[in-house]
Amino acid sequence: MGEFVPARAHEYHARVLSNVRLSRRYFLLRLERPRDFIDPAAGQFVHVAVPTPDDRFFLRRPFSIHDCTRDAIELVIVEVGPGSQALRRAREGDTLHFYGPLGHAYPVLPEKRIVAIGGGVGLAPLYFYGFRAPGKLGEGYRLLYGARTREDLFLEHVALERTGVSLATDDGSYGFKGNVVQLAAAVIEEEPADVLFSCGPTVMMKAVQKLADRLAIPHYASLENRMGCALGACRACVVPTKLDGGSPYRTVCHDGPVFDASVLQWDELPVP
Amino acid sequence: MGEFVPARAHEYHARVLSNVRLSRRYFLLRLERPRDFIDPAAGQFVHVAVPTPDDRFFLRRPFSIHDCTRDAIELVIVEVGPGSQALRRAREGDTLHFYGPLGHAYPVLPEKRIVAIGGGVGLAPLYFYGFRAPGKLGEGYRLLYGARTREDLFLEHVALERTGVSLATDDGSYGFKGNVVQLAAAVIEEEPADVLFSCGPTVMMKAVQKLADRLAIPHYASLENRMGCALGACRACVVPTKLDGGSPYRTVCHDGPVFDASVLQWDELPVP
Amino acid sequence: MGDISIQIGPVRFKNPVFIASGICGYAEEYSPLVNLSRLGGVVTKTITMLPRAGNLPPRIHEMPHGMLNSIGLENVGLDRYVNEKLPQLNQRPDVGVMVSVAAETEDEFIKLAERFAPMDGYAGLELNLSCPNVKGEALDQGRNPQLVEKISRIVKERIPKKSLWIKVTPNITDVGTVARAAEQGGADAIAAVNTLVGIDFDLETGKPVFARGSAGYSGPAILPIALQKVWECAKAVSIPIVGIGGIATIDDARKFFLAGATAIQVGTSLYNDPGLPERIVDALAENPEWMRARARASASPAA
Amino acid sequence: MGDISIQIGPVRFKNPVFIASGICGYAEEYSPLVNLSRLGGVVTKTITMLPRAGNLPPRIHEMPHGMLNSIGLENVGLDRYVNEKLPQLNQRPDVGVMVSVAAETEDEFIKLAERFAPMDGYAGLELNLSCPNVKGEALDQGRNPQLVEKISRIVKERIPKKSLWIKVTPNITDVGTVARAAEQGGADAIAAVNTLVGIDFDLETGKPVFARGSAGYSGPAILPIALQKVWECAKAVSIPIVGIGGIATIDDARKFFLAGATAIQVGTSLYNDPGLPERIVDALAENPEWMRARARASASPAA
Ligand SMILES: Cc1cc2nc3c(=O)[nH]c(=O)nc-3n(C[C@H](O)[C@H](O)[C@H](O)COP(=O)(O)OP(=O)(O)OC[C@H]3O[C@@H](n4cnc5c(N)ncnc54)[C@H](O)[C@@H]3O)c2cc1C
Ligand SMILES: Cc1cc2nc3c(=O)[nH]c(=O)nc-3n(C[C@H](O)[C@H](O)[C@H](O)COP(=O)(O)OP(=O)(O)OC[C@H]3O[C@@H](n4cnc5c(N)ncnc54)[C@H](O)[C@@H]3O)c2cc1C
Ligand SMILES: Cc1cc2nc3c(=O)[nH]c(=O)nc-3n(C[C@H](O)[C@H](O)[C@H](O)COP(=O)(O)O)c2cc1C
Ligand SMILES: Cc1cc2nc3c(=O)[nH]c(=O)nc-3n(C[C@H](O)[C@H](O)[C@H](O)COP(=O)(O)O)c2cc1C
Ligand code: FES
Ligand code: FES
Repeated sequence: MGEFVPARAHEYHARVLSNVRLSRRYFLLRLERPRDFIDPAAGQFVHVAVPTPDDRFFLRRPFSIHDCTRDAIELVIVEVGPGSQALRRAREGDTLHFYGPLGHAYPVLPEKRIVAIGGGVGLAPLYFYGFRAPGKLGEGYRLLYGARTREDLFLEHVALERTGVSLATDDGSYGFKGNVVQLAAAVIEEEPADVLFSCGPTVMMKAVQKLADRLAIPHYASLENRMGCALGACRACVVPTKLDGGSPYRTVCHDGPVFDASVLQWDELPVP
Repeated sequence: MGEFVPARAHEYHARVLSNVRLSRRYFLLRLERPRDFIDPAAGQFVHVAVPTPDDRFFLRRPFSIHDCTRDAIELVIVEVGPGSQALRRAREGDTLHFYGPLGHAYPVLPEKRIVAIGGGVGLAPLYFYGFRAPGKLGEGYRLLYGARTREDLFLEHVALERTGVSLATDDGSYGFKGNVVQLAAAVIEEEPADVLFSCGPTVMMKAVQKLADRLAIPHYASLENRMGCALGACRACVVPTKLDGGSPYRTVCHDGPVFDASVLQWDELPVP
Repeated sequence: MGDISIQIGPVRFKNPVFIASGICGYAEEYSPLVNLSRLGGVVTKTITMLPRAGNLPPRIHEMPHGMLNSIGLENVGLDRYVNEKLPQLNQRPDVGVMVSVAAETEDEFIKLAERFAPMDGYAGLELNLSCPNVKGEALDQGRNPQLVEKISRIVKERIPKKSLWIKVTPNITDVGTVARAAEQGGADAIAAVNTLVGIDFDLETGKPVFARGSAGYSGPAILPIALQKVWECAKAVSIPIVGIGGIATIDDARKFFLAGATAIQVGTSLYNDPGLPERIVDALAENPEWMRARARASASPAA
Repeated sequence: MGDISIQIGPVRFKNPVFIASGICGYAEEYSPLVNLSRLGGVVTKTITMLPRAGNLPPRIHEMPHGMLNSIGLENVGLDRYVNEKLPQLNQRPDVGVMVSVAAETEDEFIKLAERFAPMDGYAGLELNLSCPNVKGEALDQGRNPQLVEKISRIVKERIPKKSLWIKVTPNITDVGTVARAAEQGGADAIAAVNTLVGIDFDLETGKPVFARGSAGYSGPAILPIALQKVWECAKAVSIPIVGIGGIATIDDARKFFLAGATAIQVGTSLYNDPGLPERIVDALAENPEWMRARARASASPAA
């Protein structure tokens, strides 16, 4: 562990600009960007307080920044439990509390050929990296996105049908038929890659790590875990690594969420 | 205590027909009347489950039946805390759970001249008694209703401006200037009463009891208390009485809420 | 709908779902809302030798995550219970009745047990050695393993054909020791747990909300604590455990079986959701294998 | 804004609002969100002689009314704390620091105390004799009055000019006895309470959600239980009490003062609402009379 540097995050109370359904389980939450919200890097997240009219206890919920313009911060959220459901109920004009941007982002690698592999809601930071973030790379950045079926390819509101983007569905209902890691292998077969990025289900990222091992190239993966503070303080969100320095554990919130995937103990990762 | 007879209540899941604001703090909640909901008597109540999207714990809340037609059960609710606020949020088409009708009602006294004294939301059962309930009496029933100001006279949706109804406001902004018990004394001065009914703040009902003592006539008061079961089972809602039989306590939910007020220990009543 | 009957001591119950003591009074009161004969049984309000008037109101206080109660064991007393309440309840055929009793002395426990010994119309006794709402006695008994063992023994000796459950307090360092003492004394099951001692204050008066100050905390908030106590009991004894505390959903009930319980009781949540116990019965009966796989051998569920 | 400073033992704190141990790590982490110097102080994560890796993930689990944690005292150890974490925190002038420590033996407590004795940059030590998330030792110490008294004494002797707080467990029959033992041993305050032992199960696996099974329950659900323990301590001792448990609103904090506390710590709710401690400070400072009227004499608030 290097010296600890506190996050440059702040607590904000921001207005909901809109909250629209993208598909059966996905919705897009747009928040007014607070004036002093610093430019986030792709892979960073915000820690959002769940609004609760009835005093239920909620820890905050972490969500990747899917897009950040001058005026808005966008989150793409999948409904999985009570927290995301309560956020689904937020309406235009409501105020949400959050702090951020938090965590370590994907590295900015201008000279490299990057293949980014996203599954499900994991597309968010990879989209941000490729299309909007300060580190946006254009040519050298290929984005592969997979889902079970066409329906789950939720991002119909953004133009994914452009150069550098390839889609895969398990059932072949759209794009490549097969899983997105198979697609990646095929794509790299045609044109080599220097680095892999991944964000998605743990099993998918684990397969990406196998691919990276085979190709002997670096792999940066964005992990998830349950969080308390999201500031590196409570040690709730740790994952096991091959590193040492007093403890093999590193925090997803502060040491991650993006890790050099070769240091992770893939077999012991939580599968959230 | 006589032999215990269980309530003839049932649990219902009923649709909200409408939920409209009557004044700043009062609203009118209309529920679809379940087909087998037995005809309630004035003074009986229903025990309503508070809808809670977020798993907050709620005991049910008791509300007097303000009106009951063939198709609808009406409640008039004043917003005082989290339970009534959550009910305020119920919308047309939502389903609410409740059971009832519960408790002992005002006695039906066809031969008697009744003066009924209501304060605040306490008008509900007295309104029901006078205008709709099976025991409706026409001529012999005079209804006096008091509030602090004109604004708080919430029942503008029903015709209170009719024979037999008199209004009082503390500040004289409408009707008689003064409190409703003073109005009652004045009204009875003009035409005697055989029985008093009351429902409202404890201090008001206590003043009515003084009046009843002075006039040496019976007084039936409807009490409130916090409730658990509302069925006489948990002994949560007891009030102290001058009665005995193992215990001086009687339940508001099952022995009441309407009591022969002469048996109550007025000085020890909870002031909810 | 499969067989989910269970055996606790000498008694067979048609299923493992009960209503907890104090929640439904003498049970008859809840008959308009709950089909009592569909349950494993009801545990009636704790009775004492003599009637008790209970504590000064207010007696309940809602918190966002549970409730505090200070009922103080108001009850009609042994005589009226035996002569009036139990016969009334017995008019409904097929309702399993566990009678909850409390007493101040060993002598009183003997008297209570002797009164019930020759009787019919009930399945067993649940000894409330854990009520926090009356002065000293009950809770102190429940914290003293020697006493728990002794009381268990003197009662069990007198009702060998009935089921004897000892209801334990969570307000104790080591519930396992108390459970073991009850087992040693011959109890057929541990009922865990009673309410946690809690208090709340009225910010306007600056005083506790209840006349007696402290009260009993129950409801969803206490679920993980109650599960923990059941888990500790399960490690300490081999007799069945009846899990109680915070059950508000079918899944909550299932968790008690995972913690080692053989049966459960629904308490506070009955007020909000009187249909809950029957829904739990339905859910368990839909998949009897689930329960059977988890039942501790001691409970010998239908083979 | 009036004076709401308080005295606990030899140390004066600018106000009675703290962040609880383990919640904000070594405090620096929370500096982007909380103006630490506006608080009475922070209690840093419990440290031990040697670094600890803590428990296997998962480490936290949300319940509707609170959370379970099984962090397992992961910490950087005494050396790095003293050489790195504390100096870092001390760069912010004016932040009150209470150092939370745990140890397995009396000898270790002596070593810890001797290390801190000559140091500056902290207000005192809080001894964590109550962590439920590590094997045996800490919790067992906190349940043993003789040991609590002895540990209090050997530590206090070595840091006479600093404030010594003993953090007690609620998982005990009689917290008063332990509090009295701490007082006898020379502690300057009782910090009450640590988490309640709880457990939850995963219905899919049928297993406890945590590798170690049981965990520590905290958050709004435990408020009335924590208030009760403070109330019991207040009857048992005359030294100040620092109230902890379930504080999620200003009113919750006020209730601890009504129960007899002199100061409070915000725990779990900081995760949801990092502005809470400062808002409590503001609310108390708006009406210092309120607090002063309720402060127990022992705490000698500003006259
Ligand atoms: C760095 C990071 C970025 C994320 N970005 C996104 C995103 O862009 N869009 C999105 O939809 N989701 C994202 N997640 C996951 C999101 O935080 C969880 O889906 C959400 O917290 C679940 O809350 P819930 O109440 O709806 O579900 P719960 O019922 O609480 O949980 C459902 C599932 O989510 C997991 N979970 C619960 N709490 C958390 C938590 N605090 N952190 C992570 N997982 C949790 C549980 O283990 C469970 O499997 C991200 C998580 C992390 C750590
Ligand atoms: C027989 C009966 C008939 C009633 N009829 C009506 C009616 O027609 N319209 C109406 O608006 N109100 C009526 N009430 C009162 C109503 O039940 C309470 O206002 C309501 O429960 C408050 O809930 P809350 O969560 O909004 O407020 P809380 O914050 O819970 O409490 C606010 C105030 O209400 C009192 N209160 C809380 N819970 C209860 C409870 N279960 N029963 C009684 N008082 C409680 C508290 O002591 C407090 O003073 C009646 C009460 C009874 C007993
Ligand atoms: C209003 C009320 C009255 C109670 N009375 C008794 C009682 O008489 N005897 C008893 O053993 N337990 C009594 N209890 C405790 C419950 O039986 C149960 O053990 C406890 O409430 C925990 O379960 P719950 O969280 O599901 O309510 C009472 C609880 C409540 C809420
Ligand atoms: C994630 C977490 C970590 C904790 N770590 C410690 C610790 O290291 N030392 C300690 O004394 N208490 C620890 N606690 C207990 C808290 O300091 C506090 O006593 C407890 O959570 C009750 O307060 P609350 O309900 O406000 O959270 C921890 C609590 C949590 C939730
Ligand atoms: S969430 Fe607290 S350390 Fe990561
Ligand atoms: S509310 Fe249960 S007895 Fe009245």
